[in-house]
Amino acid sequence: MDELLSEGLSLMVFGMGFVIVFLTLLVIATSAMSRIVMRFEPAPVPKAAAKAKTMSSNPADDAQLIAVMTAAIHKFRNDRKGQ
Amino acid sequence: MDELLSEGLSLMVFGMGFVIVFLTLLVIATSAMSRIVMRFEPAPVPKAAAKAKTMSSNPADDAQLIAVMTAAIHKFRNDRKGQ
Amino acid sequence: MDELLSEGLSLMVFGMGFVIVFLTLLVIATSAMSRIVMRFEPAPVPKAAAKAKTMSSNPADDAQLIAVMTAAIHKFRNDRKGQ
Amino acid sequence: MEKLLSIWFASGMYNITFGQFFMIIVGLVLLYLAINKKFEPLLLVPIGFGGILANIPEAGMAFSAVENALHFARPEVVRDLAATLGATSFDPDQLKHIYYDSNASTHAAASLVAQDAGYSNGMLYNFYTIAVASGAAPLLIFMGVGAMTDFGPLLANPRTLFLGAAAQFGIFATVLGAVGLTSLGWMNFSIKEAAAIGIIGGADGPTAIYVSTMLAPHLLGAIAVSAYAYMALVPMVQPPIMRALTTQRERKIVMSQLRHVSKREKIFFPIVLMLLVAMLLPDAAPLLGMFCFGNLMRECGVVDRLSDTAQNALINIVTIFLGLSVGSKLSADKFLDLQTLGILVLGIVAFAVGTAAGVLMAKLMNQMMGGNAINPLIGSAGVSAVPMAARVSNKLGLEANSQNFLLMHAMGPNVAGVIGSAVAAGVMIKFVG
Amino acid sequence: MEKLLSIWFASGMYNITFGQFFMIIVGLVLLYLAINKKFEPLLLVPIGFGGILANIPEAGMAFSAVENALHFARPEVVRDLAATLGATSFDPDQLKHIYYDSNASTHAAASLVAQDAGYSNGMLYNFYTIAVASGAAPLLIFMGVGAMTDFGPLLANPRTLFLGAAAQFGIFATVLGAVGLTSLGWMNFSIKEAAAIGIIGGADGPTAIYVSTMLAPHLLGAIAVSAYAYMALVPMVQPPIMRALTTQRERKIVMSQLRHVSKREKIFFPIVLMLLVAMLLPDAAPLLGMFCFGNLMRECGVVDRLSDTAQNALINIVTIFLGLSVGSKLSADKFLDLQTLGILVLGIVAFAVGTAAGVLMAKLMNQMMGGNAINPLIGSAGVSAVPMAARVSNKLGLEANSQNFLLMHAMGPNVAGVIGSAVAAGVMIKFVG
Amino acid sequence: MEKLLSIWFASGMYNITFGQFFMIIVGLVLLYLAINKKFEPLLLVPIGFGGILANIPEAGMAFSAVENALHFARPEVVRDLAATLGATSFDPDQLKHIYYDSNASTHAAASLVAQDAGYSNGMLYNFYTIAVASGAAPLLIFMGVGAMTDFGPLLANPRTLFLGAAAQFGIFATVLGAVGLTSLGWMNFSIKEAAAIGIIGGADGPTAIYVSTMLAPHLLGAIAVSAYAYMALVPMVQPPIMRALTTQRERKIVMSQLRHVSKREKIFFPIVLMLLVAMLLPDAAPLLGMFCFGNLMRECGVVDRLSDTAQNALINIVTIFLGLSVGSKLSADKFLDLQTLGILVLGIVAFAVGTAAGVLMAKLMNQMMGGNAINPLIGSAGVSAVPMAARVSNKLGLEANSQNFLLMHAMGPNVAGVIGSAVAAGVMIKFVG
Ligand code: NA
Ligand code: NA
Ligand code: NA
Repeated sequence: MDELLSEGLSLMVFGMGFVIVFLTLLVIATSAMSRIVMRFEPAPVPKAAAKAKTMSSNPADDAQLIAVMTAAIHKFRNDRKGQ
Repeated sequence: MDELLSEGLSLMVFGMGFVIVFLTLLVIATSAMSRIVMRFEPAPVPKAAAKAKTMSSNPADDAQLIAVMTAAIHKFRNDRKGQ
Repeated sequence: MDELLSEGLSLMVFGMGFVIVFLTLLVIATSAMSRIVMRFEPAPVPKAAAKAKTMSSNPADDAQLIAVMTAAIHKFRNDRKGQ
Repeated sequence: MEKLLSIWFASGMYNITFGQFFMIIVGLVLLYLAINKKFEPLLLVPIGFGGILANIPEAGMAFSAVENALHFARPEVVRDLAATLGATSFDPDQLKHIYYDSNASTHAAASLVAQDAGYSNGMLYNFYTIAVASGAAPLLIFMGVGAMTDFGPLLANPRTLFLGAAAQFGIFATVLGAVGLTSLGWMNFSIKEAAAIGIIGGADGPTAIYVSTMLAPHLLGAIAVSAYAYMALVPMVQPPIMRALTTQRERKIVMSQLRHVSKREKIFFPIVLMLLVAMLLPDAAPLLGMFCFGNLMRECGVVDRLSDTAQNALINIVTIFLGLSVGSKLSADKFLDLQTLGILVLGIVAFAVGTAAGVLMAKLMNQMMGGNAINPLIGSAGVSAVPMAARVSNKLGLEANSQNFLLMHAMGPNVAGVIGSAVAAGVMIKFVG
Repeated sequence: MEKLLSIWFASGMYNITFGQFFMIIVGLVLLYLAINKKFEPLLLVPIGFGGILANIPEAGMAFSAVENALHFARPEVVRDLAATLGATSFDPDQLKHIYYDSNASTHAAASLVAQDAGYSNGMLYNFYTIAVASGAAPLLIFMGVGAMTDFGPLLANPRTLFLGAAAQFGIFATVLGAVGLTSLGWMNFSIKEAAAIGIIGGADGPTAIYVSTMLAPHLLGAIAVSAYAYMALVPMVQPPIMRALTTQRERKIVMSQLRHVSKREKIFFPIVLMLLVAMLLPDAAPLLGMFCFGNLMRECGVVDRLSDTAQNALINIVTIFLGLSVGSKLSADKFLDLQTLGILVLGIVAFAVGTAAGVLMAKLMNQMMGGNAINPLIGSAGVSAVPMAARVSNKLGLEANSQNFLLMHAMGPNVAGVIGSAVAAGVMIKFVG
Repeated sequence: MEKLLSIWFASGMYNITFGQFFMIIVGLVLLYLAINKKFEPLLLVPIGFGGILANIPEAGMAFSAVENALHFARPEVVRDLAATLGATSFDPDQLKHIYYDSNASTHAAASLVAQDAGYSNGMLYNFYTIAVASGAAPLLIFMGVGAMTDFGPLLANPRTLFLGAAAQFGIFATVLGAVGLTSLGWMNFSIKEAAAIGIIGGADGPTAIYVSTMLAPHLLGAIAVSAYAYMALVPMVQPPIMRALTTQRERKIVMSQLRHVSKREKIFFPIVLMLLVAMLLPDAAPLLGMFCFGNLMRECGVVDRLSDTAQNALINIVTIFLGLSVGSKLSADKFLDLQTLGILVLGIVAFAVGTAAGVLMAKLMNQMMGGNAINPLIGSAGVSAVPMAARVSNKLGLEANSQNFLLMHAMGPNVAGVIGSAVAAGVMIKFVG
């Protein structure tokens, strides 16, 4: 029983310690990587964001588009009726 | 041979009997389930149907929509030409 | 070693020979098949091509369509503003 | 020169047997029916093509490593296999039959011996083992079918379940027919084989495949082919029977519109069905369990992405493997047999009897409900063959009265027929399995 | 008459045990939670339904051929199995336990004996063996999750990885709790079982399933169910703890907007992570390897069709099989146990401790950075439960200050938590596996 | 402290060998080529990542249970394995080689021993066994490729099949090269290995993988990598050869527009091809059978949902597994070898010779048809590398004459090259398999 408890304790200490060490190293590695990447590619690319916007398949946008188109068609029909 | 025939006969009688008994019980169980469900949820929901209609992706509707839109674009182009 | 070389040589001669024979037979079989098929179905079907055109999901076409529609909607809005 | 000869001796042209030639023709005919006549193409295209592949001489695509080893019959390999099989004969054909009859341990041992000798399972054999022999493919297809099935019409009018029950008479009548032919000495079917043949009358592909995998795997090819072929023939087989058994007045009966069925009822139905199966017939649990699971995914509304996958990518993938695997059972030595002819004849009888029983049950119910409630034409839809049989009912209804749309009314017995034949399958597995 | 009786004696109603009845209720409750309460329905619908299927009496869908043979216990089969297992007893229950404890060779031999006697593996057992016992399904799901994960927020602020580390304290505290309960004599968990239970605190389904498959497969059902159930309960479990540990002022902290993260950084991140795993903890390589692979497919931009498939068709297919397989472990004899109760209690403790540890770490980091840089509410997201926990952080932030959108800030620790618990899983497999 | 040391002794950093380090670099280079240079990314991303995973020290993801057991080499396990393998040595390395050389029965027995000792197959090893060693993955990819292939241009001008034949000269010349190098004592390739290397010249990934799985599985990694890498290099390798062998006048030849090809011809073509294979070369039946099946699904028009799945979900899933599996063969002990260098050199020779042979054959055909019918530039497309090689032909045509669109004309030899190399594969499996 005691042995089990000590096994549990050491698993906790070493396990938690390892998790922290690992993620600390990951923080360091990631930060270093980001810094290197940014050095070679300094300016952020606002183009990508812009492009994403125009190609947006955002449902809200689509709904608006459909609404506008429906209205356009409606107007067109009324125009035609009036002719 | 005779034994085979009697096996076949009894399979028929018991099998068909079982199918009927099972589906009869299913009729009873289903009817009871429906009655209970409907008691807790009395009014049918016409909303769902309505919603389904507006979001319809019925090909016939689409064809009509495309036709209307094509006409709309056509008119728009002619308008433009006229300008 | 020598045996290996002769194995390689014979694999080359027979292999390449077989490939040529096989594909020659395929040319003959295919040509015969096409001739038979065309005899039973003489006129080419321009309908299919036409149909394909109208249903085209060609990105270029789509882009044009979107451009036209955007313009149509734009005009519609301006019309409305003017009212 | 030696090499040239060896290529000729190994070629298909040199080795083809009449049986293989004939079965390749059968495969081409299946492709023709599937492509030109639209006979259940989703299954018959893979089955037909699989049948051709299975009969390519010397390729052994449909054979196990052991069968391939016995086909090429190198003496030392044959000797080793004979020892493993505990046989005194060294005749490859005899050894093949001993292998078929031997148990799982011997199979495993013989397979290792054949692999040691450099032979391997054909690809179609692998597909068959993994997809079909394990029972997985028909169950996964049933799950997908469940995810595609709308029980609304059935829930709106649950009494149509009786029609789905009645039409299963075709199954059991065919079993009796098969044992009758055997008693007369015209055929030679065991009770297991008779049961597997009967299930053709269930007009439901995966059920038929599942049952024959369990009861008579050697008949799988013939049973699957006739099940799918006759399902495609439903628009030709059913109408004359339906017209003969109904009056013009009956065919003109317009049924009252179906009530609205709530989402909640649709969610509860597969659970109720599942529990009933659990309580009454555990042998039908795999089939109906997967079916109900698929339907619950469809209706519960919270796992739409799983339901979509079950109805599309997954069922399509499984269909490809199932079709090729079934096709692999169209190898000449297993298909060309008097039994196959018997199966084809009994299969059409099963469909006809089931159709008649469904229509007669519908007439009876109509009488009991006053004579104007149920159009007997929807009875034939109880055989299942979803949704073909329901469309046939609708078409004959329109013929009699151009305003008489029976489609939704026929969908009730149509899906009931799926449940009915799965129950019948469970009973048969229980009694003769 | 005999047949009628035999069908009754084989029916579920006649054979159902109290345990099976109870577990079917459990399955129905899981379905209710999944469908009505939207508790992680993608997993809990298949798990719940699989649980029902596994407990259908006599169907044996969750059992191996050997278990099925021992259930039906034909004397000659029992005798053969006893011989194979090297047992002197002929009691089926005892033989079952000997079978469970025996090694791979004996398993293979016993399985052949059972198949020779005509028994076969249940379908759910097959699914479990192929999908889960092999470890494939959780890894493939992890690949799909990787393909769905955007590491942008984490890369914009890598220090949030510390929050993902801290929240793993819940895992190890629970391990200690489990061995503590055992020391007190209240429970009886081995260190392997304690480790498998602890991983519930990782709040990450596939990781929990992978670890418990490795360390304590007999607890898989209970562990998976409590992992997914508590993940669904995150919006109820976390807020009180978060409120208790933070001041109103802290909750109002508005974090500065995240910097733009370039595509190239996102491509490099999974590679860097993979190499770090390779260098430090090979035991986490399968889990994090597949995760990084999925993420690389997502970000590299040249294999979009593979990434789409990993995120859709493939993950959905695997989810169906994984869910049914986990459900198969809800069979009465394996689930109804005091241990299950202990697992449920310890699981909720794990979530609570992890949440608290994350929040406290965030407070600490905030202090160290001047007191206004990090809103401690994002600490709780470190337990993972993606994206639920991040949403909870966001919701509490908005409560305190209606302009305080924490969602993107919380996504950093949220995905860090996935990495953290996979690392913890690797450590535990290394130390006690 | 002991635990800390144990984690260090088990870490990748402590255990990494130079070979593993080097192969991880190779994996990173493959990822770089795939992502930055767009070298066949669909395959090279999974292969590269799989290669990294396979070389993570101590993780054993690419190893079988037996290899893992021998790696950790606990004395009692080594003793048991030696007994099973019938070896007198207890040296793990020697035992590993005895294991590699032993037959299927011994493999199965050794695997059970290793599992009894608690070792299991690595995940990549499992993927390799199921997807690649069985032959299934390349065949399924070939089915998908068939479903993506339009034989219209080939049917419009069937003589382009000759170009697809001629370009296969690269395959056989390379075989001769490989045995020549061996005769000179510079390399050491068996005839099987030479044949597997030659197939790189087929410029067709799944064919190369299928053949090398059959003839030289230990070379699979190197062969697959060079096949895909050189396919990606086609735009660099081919143009100089094409320019050197053609005159400016020849490159300017404008070919007459292709005739319309009817749907029916397209349906018949895969059937005709299949029957020809069946009659002449059964050994090519698996490859070309699946290819024709895929193409028939595409063209027949009645199974579009199966064709869509074969072209998308299924081929993508299989590609992921195939790529990772091939990557698993990039483990240091199998890849780092003089042979690999030889393969890389011979592979590029194969492409170059095939290109030249195709162009020369096109020149010959052009002469025979009057000198103005065939632009020799389309000959190089006969190596396959679909559709890259056809695009190269088109590009060089446009260079010579800006109105000379050769793309559709080059698609004929391009798909003919696929058939040609599958036939060549069949011949080699027949003769040396
Ligand atoms: Na039916
Ligand atoms: Na976590
Ligand atoms: Na080629």
